[in-house]
Amino acid sequence: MNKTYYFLIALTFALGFGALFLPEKSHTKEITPEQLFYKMNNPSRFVTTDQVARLIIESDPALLLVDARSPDQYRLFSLPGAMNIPMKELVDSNGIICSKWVDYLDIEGLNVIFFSNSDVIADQVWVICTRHELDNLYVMRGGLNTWAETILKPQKPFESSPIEEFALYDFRRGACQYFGGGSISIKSDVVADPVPRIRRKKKTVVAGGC
Amino acid sequence: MIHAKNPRRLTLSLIVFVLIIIVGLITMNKPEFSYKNNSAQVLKSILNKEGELIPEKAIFYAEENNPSFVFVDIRNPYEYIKGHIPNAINIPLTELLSKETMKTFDKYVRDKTTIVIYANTQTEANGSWMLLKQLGYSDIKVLIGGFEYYSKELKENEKVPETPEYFVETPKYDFAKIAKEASSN
Amino acid sequence: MGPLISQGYINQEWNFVIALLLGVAFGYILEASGFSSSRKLAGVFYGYDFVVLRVFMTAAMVAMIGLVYFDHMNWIDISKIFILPTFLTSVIVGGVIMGLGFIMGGYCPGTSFTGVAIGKLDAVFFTAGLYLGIFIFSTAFPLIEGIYYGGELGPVTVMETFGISRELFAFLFIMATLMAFFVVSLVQKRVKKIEV
Amino acid sequence: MKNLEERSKQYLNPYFGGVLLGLLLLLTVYITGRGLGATGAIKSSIVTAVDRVAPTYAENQAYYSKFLSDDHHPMSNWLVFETIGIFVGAFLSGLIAGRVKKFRIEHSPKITPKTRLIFATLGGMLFGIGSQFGRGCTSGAALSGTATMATAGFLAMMLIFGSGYLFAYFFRKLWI
Repeated sequence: MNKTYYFLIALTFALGFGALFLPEKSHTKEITPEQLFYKMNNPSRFVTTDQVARLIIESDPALLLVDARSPDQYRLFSLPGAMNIPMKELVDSNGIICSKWVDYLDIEGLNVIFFSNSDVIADQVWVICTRHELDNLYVMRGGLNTWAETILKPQKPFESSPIEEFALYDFRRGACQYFGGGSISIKSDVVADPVPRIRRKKKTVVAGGC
Repeated sequence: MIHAKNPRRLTLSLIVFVLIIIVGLITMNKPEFSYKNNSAQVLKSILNKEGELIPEKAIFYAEENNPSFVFVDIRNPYEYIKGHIPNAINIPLTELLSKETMKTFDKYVRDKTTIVIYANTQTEANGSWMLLKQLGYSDIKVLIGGFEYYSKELKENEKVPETPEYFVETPKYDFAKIAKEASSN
Repeated sequence: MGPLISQGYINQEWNFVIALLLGVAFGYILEASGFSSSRKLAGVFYGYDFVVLRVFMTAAMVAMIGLVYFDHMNWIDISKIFILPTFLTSVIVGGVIMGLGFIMGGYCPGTSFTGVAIGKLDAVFFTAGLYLGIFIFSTAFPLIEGIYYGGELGPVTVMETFGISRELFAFLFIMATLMAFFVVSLVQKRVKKIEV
Repeated sequence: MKNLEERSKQYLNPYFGGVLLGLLLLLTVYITGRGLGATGAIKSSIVTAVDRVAPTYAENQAYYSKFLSDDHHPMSNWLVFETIGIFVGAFLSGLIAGRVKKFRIEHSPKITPKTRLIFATLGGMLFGIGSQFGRGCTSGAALSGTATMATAGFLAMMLIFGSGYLFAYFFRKLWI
């Protein structure tokens, strides 16, 4: 045998052996911390209660409301059509968002709005979901406390207020009528089972063939 | 017909392959930031509330200038100048991941100083706090209630009510009841 | 970075040009390695010529270890490459049939094309047989659908099946390959030479 | 000069061929995200032909309709172009090495050319059927599959060669 082959065998062996010492690499779907930071600083991730009310009234098909509070609180009151993803049960023990939630959240073209009593828990859920490559996520500013103050109990503006405030007040009055009527009966005991959604197709993976 | 016996080209091709890999390994750019904690760990520390600092304690620490706590104001410099927690340092949000900030934070970590992030509200500081937590800073807290509550507290200097206002996630109202009222009106 | 096309680094219009170029290189290497000769190919089963095993195993080894390193260097996103889905029943039936076809025909599809290209009549017939076989399969598909979809495991990798890391598998594969080369060279010395 | 000319007539050193093929496979995966293949093109052309002759049948039959869609012609497929490339590349190589000749049949001296052709066709037919079950042939499933560490590819490789050895005894007259 040609002597060169000994060298080649050694080289191949070294390649394989070297591979064993490569540091471990995680393959979970995540965006980088820089990307997360960038998305975090984008103020448009917050939506107001008025915007949410309008979307619900218009019954926007691309809207998914997610109640991040506990199931008990969800059962007592929630926004119409909202599904419940309790923050406690968001991720599995490996730190990956449970696939039962991903099936709802990771749908092309769907806008997901998180809310809680205020906006802290919703924001925490937002950060975790955004880290895991989910897109089009929003947080309702002020949460249900603000919802109650603005939509359910709109405050009449002062006489001297600009005309826009009155327009907003009129809208809120209308919204109040709308939500006052039906919201209690909606999905009062169904936990996390809103309209059936299609599972998103993975488009990044190429299709094969011989 | 026979195969070429001379392995010269074979050697050459294999060496080129190895060289590509070696060059690749050398020039590999290490990501500047990487997550040290996975989401399960982060969620756990959120749920057990170990990273939260209530304003009463914050006032206490800030006034006595406790060296084991440093307050980091992540609002913009203008707001910072208008008013801030005594002895707080200002790192505007946009600078959070800059080299200098990281150096500063690393110094605090070495000194075992607890970093307390705050902004006007807890939500405003929440993202930065969670990001740093995920980057592996364990001794980092967020001021609940934010500077809004803190400054108000200072001004009024009153006794704290039963359920303090800064626990924003406690429902302020009986939503179901209000909704019913709204429909009856 | 990679895969370039699915990540959008290369325009879809260039897709087919690239396919053609890669095909040319593929055909060239196959032919130049001697894969256009059916008797050379069949030699691997009788021990007089192990070119198939040598080329095949070396190629698999190089590509495999390359992917391991490329993945580590972030040159390729390994989660985005196509992993052949495993249908256990189907692949067992298919593998056995293919082995039988290999020993009878002396070619496999890719090599038969190279045989056709340099004018081997048996390769032409083999290719015609391929058409016939796929046509038969497609037409009889409703009858054999059960086998085709049998034992579905999804796109699993050997790491998941054996529960070992990618790097360890690559290392073991290299070891096995080097061993195989050694054994094969011993066998070839003992078997009567056949000139093809 | 004479040495070089002589060498061009030789086959490549098999390991050299292997390294080249491996690098090519790596490049293919790097660019396209999947491996090389061969039978896919034949499948595409059969689907096209059947669709041309009997469109309603093709649409209603489960296997054909899998590869038919309105916005995408089955022949405008990555693998079809790749297969055309295989022919061109092999022809080039054969031309350089002087291996391109008019039709000839390669067979063991123990059998007639006719027997060889019959078995070649039969073998091709079996390989065609098998490649559909295996979802790829030697290059598509076994080689690319093993390189990307797909269990199916690894299994296919073991099974193709394993069953080849298993049946080798019965067909020895064809080759030795």
